[in-house]
Amino acid sequence: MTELTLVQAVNRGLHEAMRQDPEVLVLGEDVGVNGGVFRATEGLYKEFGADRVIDTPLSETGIIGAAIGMALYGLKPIAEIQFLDFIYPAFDQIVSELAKFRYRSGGQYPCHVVVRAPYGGGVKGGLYHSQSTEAYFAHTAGLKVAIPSTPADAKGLLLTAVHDPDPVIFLEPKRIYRAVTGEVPDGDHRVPFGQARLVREGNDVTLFAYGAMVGPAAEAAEALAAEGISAEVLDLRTLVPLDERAILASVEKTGRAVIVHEAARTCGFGAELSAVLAEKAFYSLRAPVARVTGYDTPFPYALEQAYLPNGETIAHAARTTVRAG
Amino acid sequence: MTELTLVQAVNRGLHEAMRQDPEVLVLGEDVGVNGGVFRATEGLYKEFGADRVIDTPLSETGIIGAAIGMALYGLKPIAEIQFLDFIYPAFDQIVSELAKFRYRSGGQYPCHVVVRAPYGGGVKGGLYHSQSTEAYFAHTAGLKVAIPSTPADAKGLLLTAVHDPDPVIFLEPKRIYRAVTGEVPDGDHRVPFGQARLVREGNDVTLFAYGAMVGPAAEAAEALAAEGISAEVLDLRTLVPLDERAILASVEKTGRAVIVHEAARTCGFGAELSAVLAEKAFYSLRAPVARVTGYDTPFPYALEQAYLPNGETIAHAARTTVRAG
Amino acid sequence: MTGAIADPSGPTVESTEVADLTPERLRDAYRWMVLSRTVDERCLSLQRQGRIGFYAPLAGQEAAQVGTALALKPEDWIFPAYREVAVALVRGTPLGRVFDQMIGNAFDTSKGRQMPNHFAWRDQHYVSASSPIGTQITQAVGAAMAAQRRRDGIVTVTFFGDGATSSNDFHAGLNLAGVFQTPTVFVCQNNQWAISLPREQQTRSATLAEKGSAYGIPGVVVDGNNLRAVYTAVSEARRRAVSGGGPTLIEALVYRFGPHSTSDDPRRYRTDQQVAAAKERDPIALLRAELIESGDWDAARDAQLLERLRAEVATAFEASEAAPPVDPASLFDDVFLTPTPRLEEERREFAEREPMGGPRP
Amino acid sequence: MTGAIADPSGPTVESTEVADLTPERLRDAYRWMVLSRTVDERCLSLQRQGRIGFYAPLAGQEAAQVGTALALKPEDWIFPAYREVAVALVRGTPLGRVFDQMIGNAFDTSKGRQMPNHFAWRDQHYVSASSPIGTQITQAVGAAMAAQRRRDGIVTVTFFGDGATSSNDFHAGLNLAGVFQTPTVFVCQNNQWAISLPREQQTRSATLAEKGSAYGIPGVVVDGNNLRAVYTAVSEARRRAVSGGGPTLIEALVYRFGPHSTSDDPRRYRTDQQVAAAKERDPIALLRAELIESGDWDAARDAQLLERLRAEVATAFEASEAAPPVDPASLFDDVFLTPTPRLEEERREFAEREPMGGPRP
Ligand SMILES: Cc1ncc(C[n+]2csc(CCOP(=O)(O)OP(=O)(O)O)c2C)c(N)n1
Ligand SMILES: Cc1ncc(C[n+]2csc(CCOP(=O)(O)OP(=O)(O)O)c2C)c(N)n1
Ligand SMILES: [Mg+2]
Ligand SMILES: [Mg+2]
Repeated sequence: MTELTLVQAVNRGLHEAMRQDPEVLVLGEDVGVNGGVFRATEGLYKEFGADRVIDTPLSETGIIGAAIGMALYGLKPIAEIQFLDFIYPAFDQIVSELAKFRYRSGGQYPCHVVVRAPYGGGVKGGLYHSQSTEAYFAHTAGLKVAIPSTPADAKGLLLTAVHDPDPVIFLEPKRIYRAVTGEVPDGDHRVPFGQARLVREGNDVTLFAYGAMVGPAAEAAEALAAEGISAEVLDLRTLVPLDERAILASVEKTGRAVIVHEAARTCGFGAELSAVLAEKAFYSLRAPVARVTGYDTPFPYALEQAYLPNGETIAHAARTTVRAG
Repeated sequence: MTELTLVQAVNRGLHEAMRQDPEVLVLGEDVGVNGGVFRATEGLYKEFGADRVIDTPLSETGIIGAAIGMALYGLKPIAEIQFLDFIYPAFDQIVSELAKFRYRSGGQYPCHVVVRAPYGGGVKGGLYHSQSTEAYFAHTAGLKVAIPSTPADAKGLLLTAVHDPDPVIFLEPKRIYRAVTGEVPDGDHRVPFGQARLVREGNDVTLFAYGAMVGPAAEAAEALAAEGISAEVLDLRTLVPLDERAILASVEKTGRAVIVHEAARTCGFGAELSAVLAEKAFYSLRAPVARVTGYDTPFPYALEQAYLPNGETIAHAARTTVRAG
Repeated sequence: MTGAIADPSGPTVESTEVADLTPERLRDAYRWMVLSRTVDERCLSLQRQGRIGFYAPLAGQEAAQVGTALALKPEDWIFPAYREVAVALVRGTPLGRVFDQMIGNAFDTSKGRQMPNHFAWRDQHYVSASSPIGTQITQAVGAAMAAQRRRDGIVTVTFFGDGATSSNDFHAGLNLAGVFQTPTVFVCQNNQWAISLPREQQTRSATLAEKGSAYGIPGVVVDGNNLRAVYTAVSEARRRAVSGGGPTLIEALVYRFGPHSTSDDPRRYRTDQQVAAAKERDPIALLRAELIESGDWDAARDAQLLERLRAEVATAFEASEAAPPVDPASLFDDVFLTPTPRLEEERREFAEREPMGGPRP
Repeated sequence: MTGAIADPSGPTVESTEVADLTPERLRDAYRWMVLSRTVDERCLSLQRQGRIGFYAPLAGQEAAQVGTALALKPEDWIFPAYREVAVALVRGTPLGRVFDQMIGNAFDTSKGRQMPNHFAWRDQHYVSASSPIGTQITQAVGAAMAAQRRRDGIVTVTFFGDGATSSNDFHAGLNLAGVFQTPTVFVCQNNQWAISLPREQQTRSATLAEKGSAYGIPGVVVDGNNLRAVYTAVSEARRRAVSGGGPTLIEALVYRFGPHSTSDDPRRYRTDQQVAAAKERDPIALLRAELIESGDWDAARDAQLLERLRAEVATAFEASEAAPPVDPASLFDDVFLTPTPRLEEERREFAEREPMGGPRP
């Protein structure tokens, strides 16, 4: 066990994966000599060399297209997109190719690729260094989507992603890259996909969150406890596959749900979660399902704190939900 | 009034818009001399010439980027993407630029652009000539999303789109381009955004649909009527803005909802609709909200009829819903 | 013209011809070209009869495709577009498998997942084609980067059209290949049309080959109707690539004789005269004339060959047509190696549809 | 070198120098360059003090930016990247507005929506910059197509870096410009770095200018540290464009003296010696020497100018800092001209947050 920040845990995970398997390599912009603009790839270039830590030209199309080609050939590339906001030049490769290769070839050509990207707001990054568009990827059949909220999960989910034979979009909440620290198991630590993490037990309402929103959700639960409301907090960890069992079990117990994410509300992942509850936990629900989310505006600069959910807005929604039924 | 197919109605709408306003122009692949691969732009080149009907090189990035530049300068371009499946090379221009220009410039630079694209399955088009990814666009703050299901709406919504000062993604259900005909008002016919169409009144359950799924939903309602189940059918027409008033009013009446779309289930637009009901019609709902959708697989070729919802699968879900509560 | 190399750093130079095109190999090439044309004609008529759903013909591009394929080694990897039926055949795809794919039956290597023309066969390193234009180009470069790292002495070859030179992936792919000096051969079949858009409106550069210089990649223009020229240029490019000399962009000048696809009516944008003029340089006729001229072929053998190939094609198609359809439950396979719980649930939901009389495909 | 045109169809030719660079105009250019450098230094220190959130400096690129901006007409349209502060100033943005934007206060023309450096000012045809690399390039071409259609005799000018030549939009934009012969001037400020990636690893072409030939567009390499050279090349390109001669790609060779941005530590990927060597050709020092040499300037005036500009900059920033913040409710403005019901609902929900003591920005 070592005490690490989240970004250090990612870095350890990358080192571990590359040591384990010579077929694993890293490519992206500024990932090599520079060690990544967030230092996530620091030290890799020195240890593994230019053959396995590849500084690419400024082309996300090229990064993902090349990663796919490498994977088809048999390697296990980890592609870094510098900010999730800059993944769109590669969106065609991701949704048309990466997600569909195994299927369209009848299983002949799987794509063993991890795409890592820092994402989310709260770093004064404005429109283009703040967005949370995990729903685009969750909606795309053929992609898995993992989002850690603790250093241990950052390493554990990353190693699971690298060993997954299918494409994984691995989103790193950059706002808590350095803001959270925690004990991280050394060596080959893996956290399975599709298992939500119970952050806090409670009986009156379940707060669903992931990534940088787990912290504010836990804060809200703390504040609610002081008011006599017992809130359960569940960290989804992976959106695809989704741990419906844990989700439904929790709502069967609490009867109330508040869903939290930074992404815009309309068609955000919270909508899916709400729909799952409306289908499968209908008879357990005692109150309307609330969503505490980013607004349906582009991500603002000066007003980013107004845009983002926080402990107080989450607690407010939970109170309303508990009062409702 | 003239009896037209849906694609003819689109064509009439384009003619009408270009006659009304010299600032309107059309650009895209094969839209000029060839008249469009679906004939949607037939006759435009002859009437308006190469200056206003522009055959572009094979670059969706270029088509949308150029359309944005034209709009910034003051024109009103209508960009055609040959199939929605091919919009992804332009996804960066759409989500990073088109959707955010007005906002990021503090209102100085609006984007008066319509992006038209045929979409959806049922034409034996396989993975890349069949997809329904309207949720990507509905999730993107700053875009409106319109989807006609009748010839009259095709023309009426298109003219509203062309007159809208903000970007509109206009999705045309190609499967019913020629399969449906109907009376279409001549001249400047406009259908306002944000007003759902009541396709059929009913009391026991509401079937929500749009585009090519309105037909099967209506078929299902017909079959259900024979069994004594009275189904209301609502055609959403625009996903953004969404006619929540009509949606909630219908479910307040029927107490039950079945949501239909071709898109993959996870994070499809049906999730949003279900979430809206879970928030705002919770106390009216008498049964779990069902989704009848495409599956979470890429769009298949040989098995496309197995993939797509149809009257029978919709009716089945409605029966289950009505029986449930 | 037999292969003029437009080197970015200097003037164009004439390539020399490679020596290994024996009469035997030329006859072999000719057979592949005639077989491809036979498949092509058959598929167009099958589509009209409603027996297959779609077809994109390659007539006019046989020398470009067969010439390239024959210049490669079995261990090389192919990243095709959708028009490379001849390449699939030369690589060894049995006729029956081609038709299985056109139909999407239970024997299709891609399990009926794709439209006609979109082959994949892993054993032959023939990568699954997709419809979005250009995407295979960066992938071919990535595979070449992988091969470099494994020190495999192979090349990756990617096919694309004149229209695809405008795609994002052309730009990204050639740039990466230049930077990393990958063993990649880019084969642009310039058939003069991207559906209705003529080559001159696609881009203003004088040739497509010279686009290579934007990436420090040598560009070669070859007469794509001349099998020797194509074979020579690709052989040279391959040799350079495997010896560490980096990638080459080859522009094969051809003409699309038929419609873009069975959904297209080319008379809307080009005249019959234009097509007739182009057909005067039919690659099959040119090679046949050469073979007959040199005494390596004759009219009787030609007629015999054609008859035999037609029969083989007919027989193969009928067998494919008689094959069982894909299993409906396979709809849920291959999304992931191991299905997610959601997919398992959807599979169960689907299985329950049957008793209620819902349509089975 | 003062502007070598690499014509795709022929050898490079030396451009002649334009005549309208009077001593007066050169002094004017010099003032803009010194002002830009002053703003630059001030912003770097403001960021360190936490008074602005971010800054991307332009030091080393003053001649390229000022030279271009001065060669244009007010009616021309600018499609900038994020580093063109000097262009915004020359176009007439008051210093105060620059700082309003850096802070994102109530007077910011973009209403506090964007990070520092991402200006927009419609009156000056200075289009809203965005962070994704390259996107402005196709937009500039689209605006030029619009201007062609309106027969406005203007040009559109787009700025981008060496890294941006690898972007999708570079490829798409230059190709469209070539095909439609738009009146567009593409100004690539090759500052040798894309964050940590050196120019040689960005692409293998010998120059960036020669990439123009892939699109039938003339490419020009200019010494971007030489204001005259830049001014001359842009003037020529503008003249050609408005007279129907089509687009030009200009590569201005410069060097990024500072970090990529305040988030960057350049010592990780380059040495101080490299930077020092590049600074020997500081564009400001070069122009100052020329002006002093020709008797049009002297050390005393120089010291005076610097002092005055520093004071102006300090005063302007303090005023911007004292300005009111943006109104929180404006969060919901400008998504659309008319908000959707959903946005209205969110605005109401947001307004209700206040009484509950939630954080107000
Ligand atoms: C990204 C994308 N845009 C548009 C299309 C529609 N489309 C299919 S083929 C084609 C023309 C391709 O031309 P070219 O690259 O020259 O290949 P050819 O068909 O001539 O072999 C177009 C526009 C597509 N498949 N993908
Ligand atoms: C599409 C995209 N990918 C990555 C980034 C992150 N990024 C910001 S600036 C930059 C380098 C840009 O280099 P260049 O074009 O040479 O411009 P310069 O910063 O040198 O002026 C990168 C990679 C981005 N902004 N957009
Ligand atoms: Mg072509
Ligand atoms: Mg640079």
